[in-house]
Amino acid sequence: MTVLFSVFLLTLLVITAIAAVQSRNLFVSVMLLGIFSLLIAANFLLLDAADVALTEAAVGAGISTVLFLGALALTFEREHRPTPHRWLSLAVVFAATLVVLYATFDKPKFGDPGAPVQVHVAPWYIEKTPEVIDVPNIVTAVLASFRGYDTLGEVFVVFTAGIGVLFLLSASHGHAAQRRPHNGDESKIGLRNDLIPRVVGRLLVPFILLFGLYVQFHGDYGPGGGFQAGALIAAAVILFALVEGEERTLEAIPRGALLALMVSGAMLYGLVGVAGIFLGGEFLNYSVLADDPIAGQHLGIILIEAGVGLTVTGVLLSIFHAFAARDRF
Amino acid sequence: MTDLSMHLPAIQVVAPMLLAPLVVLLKPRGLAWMAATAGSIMAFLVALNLAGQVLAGADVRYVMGGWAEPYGIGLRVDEFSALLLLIVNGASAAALLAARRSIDDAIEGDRQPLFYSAWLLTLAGLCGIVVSADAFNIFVFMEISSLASYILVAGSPDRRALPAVFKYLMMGTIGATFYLIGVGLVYMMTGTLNLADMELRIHEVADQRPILVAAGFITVGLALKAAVFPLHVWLPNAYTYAPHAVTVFLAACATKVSLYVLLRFDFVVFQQNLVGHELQFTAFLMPLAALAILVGSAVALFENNLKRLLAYSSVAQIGYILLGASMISVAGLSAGMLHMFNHALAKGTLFLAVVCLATRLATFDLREMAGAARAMPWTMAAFVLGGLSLIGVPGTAGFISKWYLVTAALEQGWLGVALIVVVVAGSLMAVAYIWRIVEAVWFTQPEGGAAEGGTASMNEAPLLMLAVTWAAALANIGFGLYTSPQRELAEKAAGALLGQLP
Amino acid sequence: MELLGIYHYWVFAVLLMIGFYAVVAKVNLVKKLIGLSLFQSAVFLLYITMGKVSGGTAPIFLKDMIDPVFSNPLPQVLILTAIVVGISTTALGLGIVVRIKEEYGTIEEDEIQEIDRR
Amino acid sequence: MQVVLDIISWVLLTAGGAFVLVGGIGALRMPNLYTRMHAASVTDTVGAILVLGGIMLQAGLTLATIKLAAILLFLLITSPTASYALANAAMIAGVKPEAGRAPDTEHDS
Amino acid sequence: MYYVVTIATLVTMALALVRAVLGPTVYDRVLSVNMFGTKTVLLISVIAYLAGRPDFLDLALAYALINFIGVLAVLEFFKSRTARRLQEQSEREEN
Repeated sequence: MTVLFSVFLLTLLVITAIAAVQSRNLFVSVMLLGIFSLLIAANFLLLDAADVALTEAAVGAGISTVLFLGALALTFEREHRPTPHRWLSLAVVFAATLVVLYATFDKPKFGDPGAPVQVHVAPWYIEKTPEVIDVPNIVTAVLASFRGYDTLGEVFVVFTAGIGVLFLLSASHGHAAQRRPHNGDESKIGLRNDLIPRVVGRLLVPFILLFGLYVQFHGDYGPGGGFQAGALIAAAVILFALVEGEERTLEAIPRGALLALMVSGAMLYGLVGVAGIFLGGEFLNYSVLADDPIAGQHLGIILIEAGVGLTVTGVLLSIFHAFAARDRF
Repeated sequence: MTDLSMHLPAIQVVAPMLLAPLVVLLKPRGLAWMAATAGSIMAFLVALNLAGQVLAGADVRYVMGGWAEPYGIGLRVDEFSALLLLIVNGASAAALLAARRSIDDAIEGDRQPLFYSAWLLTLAGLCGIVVSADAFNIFVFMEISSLASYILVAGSPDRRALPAVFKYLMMGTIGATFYLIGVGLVYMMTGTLNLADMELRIHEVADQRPILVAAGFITVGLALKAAVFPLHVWLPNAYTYAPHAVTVFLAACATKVSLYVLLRFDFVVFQQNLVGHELQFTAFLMPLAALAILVGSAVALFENNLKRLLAYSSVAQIGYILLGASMISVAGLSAGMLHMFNHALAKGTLFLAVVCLATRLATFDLREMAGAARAMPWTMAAFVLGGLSLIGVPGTAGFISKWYLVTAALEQGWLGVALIVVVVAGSLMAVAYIWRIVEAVWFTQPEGGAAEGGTASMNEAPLLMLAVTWAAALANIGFGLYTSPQRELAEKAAGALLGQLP
Repeated sequence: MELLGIYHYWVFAVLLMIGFYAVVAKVNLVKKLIGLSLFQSAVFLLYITMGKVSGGTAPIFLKDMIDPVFSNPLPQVLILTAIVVGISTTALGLGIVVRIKEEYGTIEEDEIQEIDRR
Repeated sequence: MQVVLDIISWVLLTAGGAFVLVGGIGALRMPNLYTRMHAASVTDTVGAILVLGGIMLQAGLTLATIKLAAILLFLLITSPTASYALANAAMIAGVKPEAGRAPDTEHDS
Repeated sequence: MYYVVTIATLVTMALALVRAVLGPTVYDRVLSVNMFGTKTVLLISVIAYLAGRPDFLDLALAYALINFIGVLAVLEFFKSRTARRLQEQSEREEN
């Protein structure tokens, strides 16, 4: 039965994708992209990928939508003209699809426990995790320890995007930029002048923050971890910004603090790695962090997850503010 | 004190990477540059040390987090990666040393820490790709280096850099995603991400369609990132409009690292296991390489913008490297690898000279550069040396690799003769386009009359910049006369990659 | 069951095509980025699909589990990283688009080329 | 006792499913924005109460029930708020309740 | 019984999707996105229970929350757009 649910969701997925590409209103495309994210996340859940589902929902439906909206607010909402027919590109796309379809036929069967991916490497993780790391969530164990170096790279990708957007949007305004009437917080229209969303929003923000912390520190036991928590906390602050206004949010958490979050998170992760070297192990070897290797692993995982969370929160909020501030200059 | 020497492969990547967040905080003027330069020079010393170890016969390996491969992520430095590490770190250090004035002109002081941070991240990403022994880890570091290099290119005050960098981003992401698809398919069939482990396990499934498709996706994706003709469309604009110092760095090493991954993946994982793959590889890449040489050089012949001319010349030079590799022989492959090194030297010198020129010139249009050499004779002299090396005049580094390329081509019989014709034609065109520049800057009278050109006093670039440029120029001569270290690295690397081939 | 497996991969292929089409054929830069997101999502689907074991469950130990069958955690880890990479690329791309709009007053590729040619 | 609980929860689940479906049909078939909003938001809340309530009965007194209650509470707070904000935004933008269509500026697809 | 609910939810998601594609106003689309989000929350709750994994309920909570914030962000975007339009209108009238 779940199989049929999957098929149904996948079909909806394709329809959503087509609609998102077809629509000439970019805003509609962005909203459909949000739906697309929810759908693909539900699919991930059906395919047993709970952590991925959580991340995809938080990132795709939440953060990505907000970022796209921020960019649309600064640019245009509509495509100017219909897509020209570029036959060459269509041919390339078509060829690529045929190639991919060609590959489907020799693939191992769906869900086959004897497939190469299930018999090599992966069983080792499942078998060894309780023994050498002892956290219930194997995904967290692999992410933070066995392949911790990848995750370090991931944190620095996020960090790079953060400084990239800050760098780009700190440039002086170009000649085609037009000054918009400053209507930000004085206008009578906007959520911050709406009683109900404002009250509800303010009520919810602390709970969302709490939930974010739960996801952060519960990541060893269930779906969650630093990245998801960072996205959720950032979402909570964005909600605060929506109902209370940019200025109040920046008063609460100034840009400098966000930059400090970014830097300190990345450095925390790096320093945990370096500590491994100085305590006699390899880079990112957490076992040497404490007398007992397993306690060391636990400590290391908690620290690096905290680093991930800090960086992600800092970067996402910095990017959000960078877009929002560009609107009113 | 812990003995750090065994951790060098990790330090090579991690040191610049961890320096990057700190650099962001260095607001006072010039401090960010100093920190970045110091970090980059240190990374270069690490690379030298690693290369020394490799030349001495050591097999440098490192396991991250203490988890054995293939469960954890391993790092490995062999001859090929040592060569690339030298190129990447050398280019970064030289470019940064020369960059200060040039970057001061291009970017406001308060944005500079972000810029230098991105620079270090690019460096760390490129090093990370080179030392990694894990297919997915390569993807992650590829993305770090790509994202950071987009930032670098977008630092240019020229607004045309923005569409260029957008195109670069699109193409780069498509390339990386193709690579990811390919890795996914290989993983699906073998169950492992470790390159060495893949090599062992791919035997059993080598004849199945997903592997074939994976080989295609990985090759195309990386060719896109390496700007192999005809997938080079992002390169000319990105190089032309990037800040000058960034062009030095990226032109010398960014595409070569993608090429490195392409060759490594192909030779280690696919070549010896897939039936008929050699033939496909040659049939696919050799014509493209030849076309790249011919078309790239031909376009450069008619280009009027100095930087763009050099960018198209880069497209042609990538062709030479690929041509060597596509012969699938030790001689050809080592010629290609050698050319990576020598081209980085030559193109680095040329673009360094461009950085110097940029301090005094407002335009790079050849028609308006008349007499520039009178004002900046030292700069232009270095430029000419770099140009000679690019052409492949005996006595310069460029000659060595072309000589090897021709020798390798001779082994190929009649096909080789055709290849030699291509190489010679490319070199002749190089002579022509370098001559166009030389003619414009040395021999043409500036139109504004004698007031500007004739009596213009020497107006050279800042000393440090000039010194770096000349050091690079002299290195072209030096490595042309004394070739052993890099040749030994290239030959051993080629032998190692082809070692198991029948 | 077999058909379903193929269906997953076909959806992957179709999504890949849709995203790729948007990237290469659309002239609006934001639309290109939307296409890029779809394109990357398709790859996520490929990875997660191959990690599924029939009758398996998410690779998280619960207290009262007896001899559980887990789906493969490794592709999930890889895709977590890939999702983060994807959003980073999108954010940076949007930043560039905003700058392009400020400098050129348009975000249509052909119009930008037109302006540059002048 | 268990049987009674089962029956109640089945009834709740079935009713919940029906409400959800009715809401969906309503959102599709109603003539204009505000009527659609009615269909969607009423069943959003009732449907959620019934479905989550049904599962809660099945789960018994466990951590799962507490989590479900939290989700339900959250939905009950946010759903009407979102509806209100939506109606408010639409009204300010000039979407008229009586007209089937919005003004031309908003009309797009 | 769970299947009944699941199927009903799935069908409703499809209907909401149709509404999102059809429009006609952007507010209709926001409405259907919101509906889609809450239905996903229900779907995940049911799946979590079906799969015997109560820890998935965290996901449902996260979805509900993200969905709410997403919808508010979209509405804020539209309100500021409306505000800008009204302001321009009033300026035009003054002139």
